[in-house]
Amino acid sequence: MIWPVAIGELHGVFSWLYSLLESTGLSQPWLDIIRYIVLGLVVFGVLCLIALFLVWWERKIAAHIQQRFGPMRHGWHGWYQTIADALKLLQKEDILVDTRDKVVFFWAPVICFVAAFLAYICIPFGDKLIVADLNIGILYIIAITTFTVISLLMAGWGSNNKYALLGGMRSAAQIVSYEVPMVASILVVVVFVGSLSMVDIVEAQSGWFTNWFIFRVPFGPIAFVTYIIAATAEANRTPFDIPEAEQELVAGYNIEYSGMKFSMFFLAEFANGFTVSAIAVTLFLGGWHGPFLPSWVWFMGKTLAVVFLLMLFRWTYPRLRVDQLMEFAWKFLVPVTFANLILGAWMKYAGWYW
Amino acid sequence: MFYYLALAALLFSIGLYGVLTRRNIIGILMSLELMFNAANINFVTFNKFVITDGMTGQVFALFVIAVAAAEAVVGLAIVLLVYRNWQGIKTDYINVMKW
Amino acid sequence: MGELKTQEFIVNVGPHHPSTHGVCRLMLTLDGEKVVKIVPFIGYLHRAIEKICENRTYAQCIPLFDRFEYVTSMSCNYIFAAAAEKLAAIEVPERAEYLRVIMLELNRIASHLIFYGVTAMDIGALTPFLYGLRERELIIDLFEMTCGQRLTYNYIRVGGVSKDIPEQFIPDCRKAIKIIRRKLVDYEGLLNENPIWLKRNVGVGYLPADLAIAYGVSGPVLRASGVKYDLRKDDPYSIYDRFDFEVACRPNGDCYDRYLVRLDEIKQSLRIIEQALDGLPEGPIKAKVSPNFKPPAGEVYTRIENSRGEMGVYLQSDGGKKPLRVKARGGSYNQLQVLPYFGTGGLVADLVAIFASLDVIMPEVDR
Amino acid sequence: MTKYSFIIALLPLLSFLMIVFFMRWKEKLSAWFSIAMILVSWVMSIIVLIETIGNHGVPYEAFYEFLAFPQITFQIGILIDALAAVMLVVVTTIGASVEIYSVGYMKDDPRFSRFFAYLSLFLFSMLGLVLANNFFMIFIFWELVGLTSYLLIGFWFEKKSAADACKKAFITTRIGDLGFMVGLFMLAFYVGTFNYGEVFDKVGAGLVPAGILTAIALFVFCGAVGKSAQFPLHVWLPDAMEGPTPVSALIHAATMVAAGVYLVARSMALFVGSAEASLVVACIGLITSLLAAAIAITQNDIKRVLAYSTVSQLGYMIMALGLYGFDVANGHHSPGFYAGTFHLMTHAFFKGLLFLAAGSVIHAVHTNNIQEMGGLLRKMKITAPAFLIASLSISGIFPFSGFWSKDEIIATTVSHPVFLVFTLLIAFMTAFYMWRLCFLTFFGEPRDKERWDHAHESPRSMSWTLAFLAVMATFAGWVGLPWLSHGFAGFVYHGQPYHPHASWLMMIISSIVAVSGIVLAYLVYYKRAISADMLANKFRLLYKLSFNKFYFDEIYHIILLNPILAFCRWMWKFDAGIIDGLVNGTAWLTIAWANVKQWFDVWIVDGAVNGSGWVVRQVGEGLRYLQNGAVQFYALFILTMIVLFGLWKFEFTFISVNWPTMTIIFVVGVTVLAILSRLAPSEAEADGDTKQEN
Amino acid sequence: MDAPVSLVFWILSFIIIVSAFMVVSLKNIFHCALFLILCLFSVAGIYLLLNAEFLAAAQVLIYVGAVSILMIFAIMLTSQLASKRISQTNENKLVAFFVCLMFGLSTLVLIANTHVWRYSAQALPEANVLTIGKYLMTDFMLPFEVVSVLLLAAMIGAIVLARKETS
Repeated sequence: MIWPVAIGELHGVFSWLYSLLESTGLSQPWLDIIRYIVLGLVVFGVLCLIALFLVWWERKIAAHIQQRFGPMRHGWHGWYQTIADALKLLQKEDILVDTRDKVVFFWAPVICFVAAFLAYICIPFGDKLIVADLNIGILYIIAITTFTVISLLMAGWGSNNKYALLGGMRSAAQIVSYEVPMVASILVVVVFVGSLSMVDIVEAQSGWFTNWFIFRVPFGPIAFVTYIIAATAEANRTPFDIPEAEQELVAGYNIEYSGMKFSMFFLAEFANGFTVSAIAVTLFLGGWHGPFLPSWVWFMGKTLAVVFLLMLFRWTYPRLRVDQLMEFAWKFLVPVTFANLILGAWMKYAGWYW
Repeated sequence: MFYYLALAALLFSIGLYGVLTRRNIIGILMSLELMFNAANINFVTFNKFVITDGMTGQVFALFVIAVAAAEAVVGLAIVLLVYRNWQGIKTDYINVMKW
Repeated sequence: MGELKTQEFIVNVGPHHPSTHGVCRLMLTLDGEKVVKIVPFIGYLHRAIEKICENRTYAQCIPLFDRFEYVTSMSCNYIFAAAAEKLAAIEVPERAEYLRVIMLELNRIASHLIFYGVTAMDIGALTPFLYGLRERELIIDLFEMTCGQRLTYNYIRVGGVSKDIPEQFIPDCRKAIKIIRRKLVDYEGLLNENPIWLKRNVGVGYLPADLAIAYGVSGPVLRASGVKYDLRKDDPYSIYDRFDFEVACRPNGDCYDRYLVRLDEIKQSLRIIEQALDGLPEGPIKAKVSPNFKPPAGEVYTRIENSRGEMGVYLQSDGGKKPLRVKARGGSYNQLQVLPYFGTGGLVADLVAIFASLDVIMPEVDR
Repeated sequence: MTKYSFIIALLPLLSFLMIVFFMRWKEKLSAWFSIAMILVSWVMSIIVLIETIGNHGVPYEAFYEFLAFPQITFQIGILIDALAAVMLVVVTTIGASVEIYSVGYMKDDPRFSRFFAYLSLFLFSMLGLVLANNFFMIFIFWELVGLTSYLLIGFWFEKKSAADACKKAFITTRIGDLGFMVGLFMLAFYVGTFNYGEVFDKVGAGLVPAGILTAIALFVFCGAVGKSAQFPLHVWLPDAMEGPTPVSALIHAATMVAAGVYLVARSMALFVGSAEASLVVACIGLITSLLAAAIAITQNDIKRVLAYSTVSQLGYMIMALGLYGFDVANGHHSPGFYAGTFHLMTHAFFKGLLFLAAGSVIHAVHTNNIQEMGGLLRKMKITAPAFLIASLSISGIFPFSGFWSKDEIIATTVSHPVFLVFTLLIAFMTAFYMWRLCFLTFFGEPRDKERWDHAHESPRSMSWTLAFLAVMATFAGWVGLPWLSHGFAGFVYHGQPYHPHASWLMMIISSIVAVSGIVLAYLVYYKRAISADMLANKFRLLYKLSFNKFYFDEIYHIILLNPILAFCRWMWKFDAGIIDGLVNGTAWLTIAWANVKQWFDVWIVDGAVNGSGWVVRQVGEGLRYLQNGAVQFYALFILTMIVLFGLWKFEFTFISVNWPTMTIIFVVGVTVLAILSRLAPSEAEADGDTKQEN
Repeated sequence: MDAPVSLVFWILSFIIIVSAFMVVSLKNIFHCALFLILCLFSVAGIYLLLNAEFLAAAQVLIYVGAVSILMIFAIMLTSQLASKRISQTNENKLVAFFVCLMFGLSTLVLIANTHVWRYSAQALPEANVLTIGKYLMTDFMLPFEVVSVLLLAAMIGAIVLARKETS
């Protein structure tokens, strides 16, 4: 059964805008350039909005888990508290350490933010609501998010601070390690779909919700769980937030950053959290598919649900130790994901799935 | 096609220069990566322009990437070992081959 | 491969590091992430309380002792008052003793609740901190109701206590006990069997009993190493010998046991408070003591079981109205001293967990 | 299911790998995991057997060529025919029983998981051996079986006897394997393939010269002699009893020693082609059987008795197979093939049961010596009946399974009177020594009161296994009832199916023989009507021969070891006396001559050497800068030469500068720059960096 | 090459050459590593121009995501050597530069003078990734396995080499 396509799809707006643009009679290269600039700006706006919203949301969730209210004064339940914070961060003094590595120190937050931003290009926010449906989509996202590591290493090095250096190295070790199980979890789905394109992956899950990969027992749920664990580590969130571990490394790699540079790291972190959740939704939870409501609403709803899961982790679990973290990745997660991958591939090969 | 090959040749030469002159083993390894990449550019170029059907060039480039990764891993492990033993990773010090 | 040399790496943790609970500075020598050597530096919070006391009358010393260890300032009040009473041979009324026990135990619970939150926070779980403080709030409210203060109480005076408790105190206190009992189940459910919590704590920071005794470590840290030593039982002061309670003791001497011992102690303290509330007699709350009383010349040492171990005061009097010499002892000092000897060998993260489990509070170290 | 029968062999391998890599510290888990795996294999092999019966034993073959040379192709494949299907069931049944049994038997052993890992590996190799479709593969698994049996026999390697026994077993079987290998080489050379079907086709078509065929058959038989402990290589099997008892049951009853018989049965086509080889096989079988039975009569170690009994029974089977080959080669038809394989199957069950029950007894009384036992029937309510059932079966008492298979073997020998006499004699001896064992162990008064008091029934995992196997030992033979038209004989056959016909005469004779053996044992060891010592005194020579196992170990010692040792000693003497003398004499002479030379050397040669050395040194001083030990410098040198070569070879021009000019510019440039950079102050020495330390 | 592609190519080549030169000449080895990343990233762009999307992604993933991070790691672990005071090149500098220049020039001339490979661009198979996968699993099975073994060996070797002797 195909779910009824609801009205209110956003892609109509974009195609209408594009037809408007076409009617101006510009030549094709110019059209492309304008289109990409506009789309880039839109994605940028979406990213900022999402990050701002997530910051507020996380505050509220944390507060409610801890039996407090969180921001309440600014607007309804403090909804513009984050905006005020962002404005405050924007006008704060940019404190620069004298012994910093100037160029590296400057570029680290930029690269971090740009990497987070570039990943959004390939996320299908809804039916036909994707900036570029690359044929290597998921691989592209994985590849581009590795730049985050580099930015963290640059931040660690550029700050010329031992805590920052330790934080950067920890994060690099962690992300490189957890990338292996993450990719292996993703590959299960890729093997089944037979395509790396995000749109293809979502299309393969159309129909009744049992078509979602999370419901393809036994490998689907396993892959989902391992993916969520690895993704939590990738996004540097508790219980895997040892790179920032304020009780050990004070704030890890961003210890020397302040003002706008810090807020760029901050935004990128939340953007990354959203990215990994969006990937989880795309790969395992049927992407934008869902009845009655417009596709983008479904997508955002599911993604926020996954983000909510990550936040629950963050506010309930203690933090692991470095060696335990590595042990967990290599001794447990990697064998499990690979066994799962082999299982999935075998089932695909033998045709034992529905 | 000439441009691609020329680019690869220049990249290769620069990498070669690095390998020959760097004092730091890590620097040598980085220069080696440049040379690998030059080779890869050639592979992909030939794949695009010469081979009539198929992806042999790209497949080989993939192999080269894998080999380069292995090389980097082992190389860096050796670097760490040397560093621990000699408290330095300059090539000047590692002249055991003299004897 | 033969001998491999590794580059060691020195990091200063503190004095403004989030996990040093105040202003302590640890100079760590790291091998990678492994702690090779710990050198604690103290004195950032030195206020010369002992010296100032020499220029105050006995009654004036008590507010100073409030600041001696501000997390359990009731105990600090009590210890000085008890020493002075012993020196001047002052009889304390029955009701005052009961009130003192109630306050001491409430304050012990408050201290352990802070420990619970702070330890969890040091290990990365932020939520328990707020839980701990939420229940501590109940106790602080009780104190506020009694003496008008929320941190430095100045409640226990030489010869008794400053004020009688208000009417609302006893029902509120019983309610608080009930709530804390119920919430303790929550606490244990949140952390006790959490696998990450176990991984971070079990077997970490093993403090053998002989080392602990050799360094004079006392209190929950000592009891977690399997030494069943509690001054309330072994050298009863005040009226502790009238109450029925157990001494919490665990055998393993790791961070996890230190954490469990404190949770157990909260339960025992609740029992003591209940018994004290039941047996609270009517009567005066303060013996008649002159504000400028002059104890006879002599010296005295009193000690009590504080939430951080043995707390003691040594008083020397020359017969004047001011003490000749005051010397205070706090449990934190010894616990910090022993840290370099059993805290090495782990990772930085372990060190944070160990430091948190010792529950060191810096003003007690520096005085 | 037949299609997937390779999984049967792979499951134990999986269990081995899982235990080794993941479950080493989880003892219970590893045991139950391997048991689960072998049980799955068991069920699968039963299904395979049923399917094979369903399609009337038509072989199923599948293979994958993994190495193909023009001359010969190496395959990995499976061949499921009636024989293999039956063997699969037998091996997995015994394997599963032994594994379950071992849970109880090996409890508290420090290397518990390792034991199960070894068992699994052994089962994998044994099943692989059964499933193999070519000689190459069977050889690989053959060796694997040898390796794992080495590991298992020496499982308690702290015991010196066990360590020695495993080495002995390994080396002795290796002698046989050498022959097997030579056979394989000859096969590859003359036949050009290893695949069973192709080999047998070619042999059947007479493409192999008769003499060569005999040689091949005998060499292949060598392997069987080693593995199946046939004369003269039988000496390892009794010693191998040092291993844990489940291992004895698994290796020495059901599987590994049966591998030799299986090999002979499998390559029956080779023997059918050569009457001489077959006759040798039959004789070896008979001699082995007779010798072993004679030895078994006087042994006191319960497991050794069983071991010799095994050797004896294996000799029986080999003899039957050999006679079949002989008969068919001479144009007659014979039940030998069917009798041998049938006995292989029934023997596996009752001998496995015997070993396991013996293990249970040993477990109970903590001794192997039957003279210290007795009266155990009252103590062990499951073990003892099981043991007695198995004894009845091996003695050939109606209607236990041994009766049917033994009957067929006797029927095989009917046309060969000499064999018939000895066969009956062996049957008599078998009944006698088995019942001697039974009476000494289970009946009469306990001879060691203390041990008897401590004896107890074994845990459930052991006793239930025994009960299951007792059922099998009783009824397994019924598949070969002579009255069945589609019984075992119509299923497992070589060439043409043999249709057995019930011969009442033979049945009665064999029954009489068996019963008389039992009666004699009863009289001697239960009633004490005939004194055992008196018998021993009367047949003193025979008794001593038998008791000392016909001095085989000693004979080997004398005829093999002593000469080698003597040779070694002689070599040492030669070395010490003559060579050393020569050397010392030479040294003396050398010293004398050296003194003469010294003068010459110091004054004349040194002068020349120092002179030339001085010259060389001056040259080296100049050249040493080239040999500075830095790889980069060498690489640069190489690159320079490459460019030079390129300039010369390709003859291209730079913007109208021709190549000789170019070359000269290049060389001059390099030289000048090199000198320049050497002259410039080195930056490396300017900084205060850490110095090299070694 | 059509105009936009050509423009992109020139930009990318410029970045590659400049950053490669930085890699071999800068004194701060950490900066070198960063330029190496830039260079490799641009090479991925070149792959994109040559219709090798999968390879580009693999390049970014492996080189940028793994190899360079390892490099930076090693640099950080051996950090004291990265100081600017120490000369990062050895005394072969001048000769090596000259020889490499000659080598590059001669290669360029060689390429320019070779007329054998004047082909035009080919249309590549549409399903890029699928084709590569198929090739890996059929024609290049053996090299693929060999590379797998090589990677495994490298991994084990690295572990063995870098492991600290604990005794």
